Amino acid sequence: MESSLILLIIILPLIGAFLNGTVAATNAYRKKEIWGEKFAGILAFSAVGSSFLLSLYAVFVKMSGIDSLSFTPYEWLSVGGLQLNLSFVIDHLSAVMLLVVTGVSSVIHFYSIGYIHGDESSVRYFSYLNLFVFAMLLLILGDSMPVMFVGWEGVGLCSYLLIGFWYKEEEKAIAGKKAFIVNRIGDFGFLLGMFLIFANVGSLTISEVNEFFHHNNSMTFFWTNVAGICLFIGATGKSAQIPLYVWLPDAMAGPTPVSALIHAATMVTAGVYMLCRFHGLYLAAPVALNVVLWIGALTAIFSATIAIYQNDIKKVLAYSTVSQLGFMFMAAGAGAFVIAIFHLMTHAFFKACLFLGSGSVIHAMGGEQDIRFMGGLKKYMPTTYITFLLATLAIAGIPPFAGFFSKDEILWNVFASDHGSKIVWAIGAIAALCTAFYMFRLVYLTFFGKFRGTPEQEHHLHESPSTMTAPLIILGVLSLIGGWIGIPKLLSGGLIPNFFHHYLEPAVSKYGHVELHHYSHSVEYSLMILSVVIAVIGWFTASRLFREVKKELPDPARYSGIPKLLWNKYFVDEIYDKLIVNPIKFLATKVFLNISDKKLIDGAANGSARGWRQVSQVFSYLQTGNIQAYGIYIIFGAALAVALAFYIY
Amino acid sequence: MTDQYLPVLLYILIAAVTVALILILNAIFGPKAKHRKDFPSKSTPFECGSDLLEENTRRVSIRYYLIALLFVLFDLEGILLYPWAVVARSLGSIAIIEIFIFLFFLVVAFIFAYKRKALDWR
Amino acid sequence: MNNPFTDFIIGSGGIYTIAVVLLLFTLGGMTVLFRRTLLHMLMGVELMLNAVNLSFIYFSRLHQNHDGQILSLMIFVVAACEVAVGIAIIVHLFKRTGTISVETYTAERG
Amino acid sequence: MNFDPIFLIGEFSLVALIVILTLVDAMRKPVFALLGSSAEITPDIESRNRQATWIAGIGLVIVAAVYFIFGKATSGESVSLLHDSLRAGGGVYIGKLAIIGAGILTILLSARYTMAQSIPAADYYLLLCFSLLGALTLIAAENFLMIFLSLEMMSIPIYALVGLKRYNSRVGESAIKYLLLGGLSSAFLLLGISFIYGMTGTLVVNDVLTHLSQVSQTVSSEMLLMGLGLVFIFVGLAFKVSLVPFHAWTPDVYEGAATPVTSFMSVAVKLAAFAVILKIFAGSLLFPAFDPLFSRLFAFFALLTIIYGNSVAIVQKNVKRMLAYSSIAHAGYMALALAPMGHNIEAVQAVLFYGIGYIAMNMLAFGVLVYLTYRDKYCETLEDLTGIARKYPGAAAVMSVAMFSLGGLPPAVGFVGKVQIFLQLINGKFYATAVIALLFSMVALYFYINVIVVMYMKEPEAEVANIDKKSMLPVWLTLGFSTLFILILGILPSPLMEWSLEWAKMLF
Repeated sequence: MESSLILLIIILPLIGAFLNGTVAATNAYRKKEIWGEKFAGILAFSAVGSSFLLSLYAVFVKMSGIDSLSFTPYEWLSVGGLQLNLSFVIDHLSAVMLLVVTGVSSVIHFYSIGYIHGDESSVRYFSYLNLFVFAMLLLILGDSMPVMFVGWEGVGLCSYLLIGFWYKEEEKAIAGKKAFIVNRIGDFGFLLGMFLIFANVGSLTISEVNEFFHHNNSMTFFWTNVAGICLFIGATGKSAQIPLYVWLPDAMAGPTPVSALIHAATMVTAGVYMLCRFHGLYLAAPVALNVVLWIGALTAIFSATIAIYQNDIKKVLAYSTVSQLGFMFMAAGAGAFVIAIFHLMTHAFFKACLFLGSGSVIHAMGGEQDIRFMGGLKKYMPTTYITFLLATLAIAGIPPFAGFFSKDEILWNVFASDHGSKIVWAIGAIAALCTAFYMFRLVYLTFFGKFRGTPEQEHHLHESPSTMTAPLIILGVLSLIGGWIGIPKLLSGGLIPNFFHHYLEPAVSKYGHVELHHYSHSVEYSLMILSVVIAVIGWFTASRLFREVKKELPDPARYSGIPKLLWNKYFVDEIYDKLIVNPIKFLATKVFLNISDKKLIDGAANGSARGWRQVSQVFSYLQTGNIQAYGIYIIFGAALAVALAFYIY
Repeated sequence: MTDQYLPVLLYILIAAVTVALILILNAIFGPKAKHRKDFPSKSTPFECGSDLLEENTRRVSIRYYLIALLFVLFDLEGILLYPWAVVARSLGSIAIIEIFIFLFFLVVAFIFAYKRKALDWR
Repeated sequence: MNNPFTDFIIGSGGIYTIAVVLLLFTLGGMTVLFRRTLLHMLMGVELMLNAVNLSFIYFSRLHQNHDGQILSLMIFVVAACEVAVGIAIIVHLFKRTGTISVETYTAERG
Repeated sequence: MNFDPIFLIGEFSLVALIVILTLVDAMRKPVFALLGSSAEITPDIESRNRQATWIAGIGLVIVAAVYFIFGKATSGESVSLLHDSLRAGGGVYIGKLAIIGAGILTILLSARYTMAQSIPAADYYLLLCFSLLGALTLIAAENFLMIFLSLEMMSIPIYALVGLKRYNSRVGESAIKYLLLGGLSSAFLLLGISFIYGMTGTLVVNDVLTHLSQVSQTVSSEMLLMGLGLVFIFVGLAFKVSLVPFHAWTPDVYEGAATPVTSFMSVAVKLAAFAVILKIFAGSLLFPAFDPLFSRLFAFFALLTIIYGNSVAIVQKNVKRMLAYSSIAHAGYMALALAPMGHNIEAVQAVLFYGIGYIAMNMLAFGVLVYLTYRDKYCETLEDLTGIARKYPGAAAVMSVAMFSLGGLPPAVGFVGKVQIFLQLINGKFYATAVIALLFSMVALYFYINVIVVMYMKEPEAEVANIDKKSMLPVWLTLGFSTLFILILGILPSPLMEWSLEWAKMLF
């Protein structure tokens, strides 16, 4: 019963993907439709939706009072010491993730029905989307690293397919390739970590790995940290952290619901989730944890500053995502895994809402994404405006919206934890300030003031259909109330228990947890008030600067000084191009191709191939076609065998 | 030791001497010829003058091989009856059943060969 | 040399039988390897099988059980089948090319 | 004599099929025996062929079904039948099903082939069934008498089958090669058996085992004769599975035979012969004194086989010959698993796993060649395959699957098989051997991938020939089944591992 439940949750999206995929293939091949986008959308939505309902049932009914449900449908390979099982587990950690993923996915599938309407390959789109959910579920529920890795690669593949969904436009296809290649670099780190762990632990089951590091860590301190850092490299690839974050802004080339689902709510958080799954390992690797903390903080401030000067509505959101992911890693680095997951969840709500809202705006603007040419949309699309505002308040950290609770707790933990640091706290606070500023800048530029686009566009402005606004409302409400399940004890005076903490505690504190320094309540209160003040400052500044934009916004090309630096994203892409891509290209084309490849390697490879072909040719001359020659070979072989026998005795 | 083998040695000697003697006498008294073709009868198989009845490398009909092969096969099945015959009495009725099953397969094979006209001698 | 079987083989002239068997086997093998016509080669194979037959019959007598004899009968039958198929193929080849010399049939090689 | 016919239900139903096929064909209008002499196809012959095809195909499916259903009851405990000559029941169930399955796939491939090539179908299927019967009894045999008889019963029909090809100027050459060399190797096998029999006085494999465990190592002459006997048996069986240097017949015969026959030879015959090798060398004869000898023997000949097979395959222009060399190399891999001898059930399991997986791979590769063959238009060379992907995307796709699997790339079943074999080597500390074998499986990738490259990336020089797509369903059944088998068991290999483990237990 339980087992078939888990299996159903996982397999339903796969079935949806398969059906839609086959139909898409036949549609393209036969040039006629078996079923159109409407049916495909409903099929995909119902697959994911029923998966969500089943997850609800599994988590709230089946798992009440139980720590975990596990299920091993299949013994994959069992050779020698290596035992690989296709096993799944729902513990409290994966339960949260499961609900977030299937829930947000259902909402976004529903939104997509309206969004993708009219596209010629919408069936293919739904097939990819379902396949993504399947891979994501594998990643979440897999209890062994290979299963997780299959999911890990699977979501990478789907992300690639969906970024390049409109592959006929070269720029989008290139963005897909960039995402895939950068991810592959990270995956290499993940694989390396996996091998290191297998070599030392002898098992790839996640719970056993954690158990190993918690109890009898026989791995040296050095190698434990190396393994942790290797896995984290994988996470930086998937979750877009320094130095591998460069793909995510470009990934906005994909359809907007995809950006919402994959590049904001679910896939990019996989790295955080993975870190939390391996908290037993990370708690034994303080150096690795410190690396996580610092990289998270740097990413947070770095991308938050970039976002201030971006003019593309989706780019702003993309850098904001990178920055928020940095916050999550900060939390994980401080050892506060619960908080990381908490922020992951609230972020999934408000960032999905923001992306879907931006999708709605772009839809209304007829594809225009530059906020310099928007403005005053408030009166044209009220639902979108209100939900967007809710989500913005949440991300800026204004109480009582969801983001406040999670972000505040992150900062508090970084401040107070053994693994945290005051400097990182300061960085985080500045990043939070930037966040509030650029988000309200976005809101004011988009929804307030006069419309700055062409009259034609203005004529065309309209509220999106209800299939698109309904998800917005759901997510908007969630960004308001989503944080209330994790209200800190302090704030409610201990009256309301911190439900979220309580729920996750058994899953992520099983292998030890990090103690906080003791500070008086007043310190905690003042920090909390400080973070609210920070957010309000950001809001206020943005409001002063952008509420009523009178003059034309400056052309980015004429920026100079710091704005120029930020507009050009610290020239990171250019630096990468100069420092890594170009040298590699140079090496590849000029040095390797011309000199070593053509002369040396080709020479050597061809030479050895040719040489071996000669040997093969000689071998094949033995095959004379004459029966008696063959008979002699047999006799010769027999003599050889007999001689061997005599030689050995 | 050696005297045991003396008669054998003697026998070999006598044989060799006899052969040598005949060949020498033949060379001295026999008719002399420069070429074999002067005496065609010397080239015939038996060197006795009488003609061969037919060519010894005569081609036989392909049917002959077919019949001969079938004969060999069915004939050899016969030898499998011998071990059966040895133990048939002691095995009792089951032996009869078994041998009839065996013969049944032979008959099936025979029918096949017959219907394929493998036994036609034309 | 205190094993009863080895003693028996060597003591009662068994070694000669084995020698004859190996001699016949080798002769058969030589025939297969060095005669130039397919038919002779087939005969060589049969000679090898018959050498083995002899050995089975001898060992059967040695051990006083009938397994070896039964096996030698089976070898007869199998050899006959092999000959039947072999001759059919050889006749076919002769019909087509007019020769059964082994050098003719080296088209498939390399 | 308690003899329960249920244990031999598969063999019995196959014999019944043979009798029915014989009699039904005999009941038709008499024909002149030497069918080969008349080349034209009359309507009568064609209907006859169609009838035989249907009977053989449906009959074999029924045999498989009967064995699958009734034989299941026997899959628990195994028993010895007919005075220790056959061991039925138990894990042999799996092996027999695999062999019958290979037979069905072969008949599916042959259905159209025999029609198009106007091969006398009744004779063809009769011979195929006889060979199948031999293979079935061979994997169950546990008596040298039975082993020899089944081996010949399996091989002799194939000598004839190889010669049953019509539109080939060289017909018969490969048949006589196979027959004469097969006879030579049988003689070696028999000589070995006679030595063993002479030393032990029994033909039952298990009794020989008991005797061997009592042999004292000091009696050198006994050791000598026993060792010689085992070496000769090895030679005889190595011929059947084509280890180098007993392999020389393989490419010539594979090239000359009708493609479905080639596929049957390369899978069923090879698997059955390997089962016997396992039975004699890995399973039963656990004679520690001989362990180093046979360990080195297998390692040496297997390495030789891998090196030779993979190297010569590179220079082949003919795909069938290429696949023949590849099948030689694969025999090498299977034999390599036996190099770490000793009482090692995992090695036996690895070989059987590989053998069963190999059925699907080779059936697929040869099946594509059958698919692309029509009448005197053979698809055999690389030129014939050039650029077919555009015209026959399905065939090219499944051919790629076959090549991936043969090359040992994931996610095909060939990958899992190779992994298991290399794990055996590493467990047995045969590091150098493993490295060399791995190196040459890299070499092998060259010619497997080359086929894919040729199919997809080269432009055909002449126009790709049209094939008659009539009655293509049976071929597609084979291709589809094999593809699914390769991919599903490549991703989820554990059922096949369990099956092969069960079979492996029987060989001990």
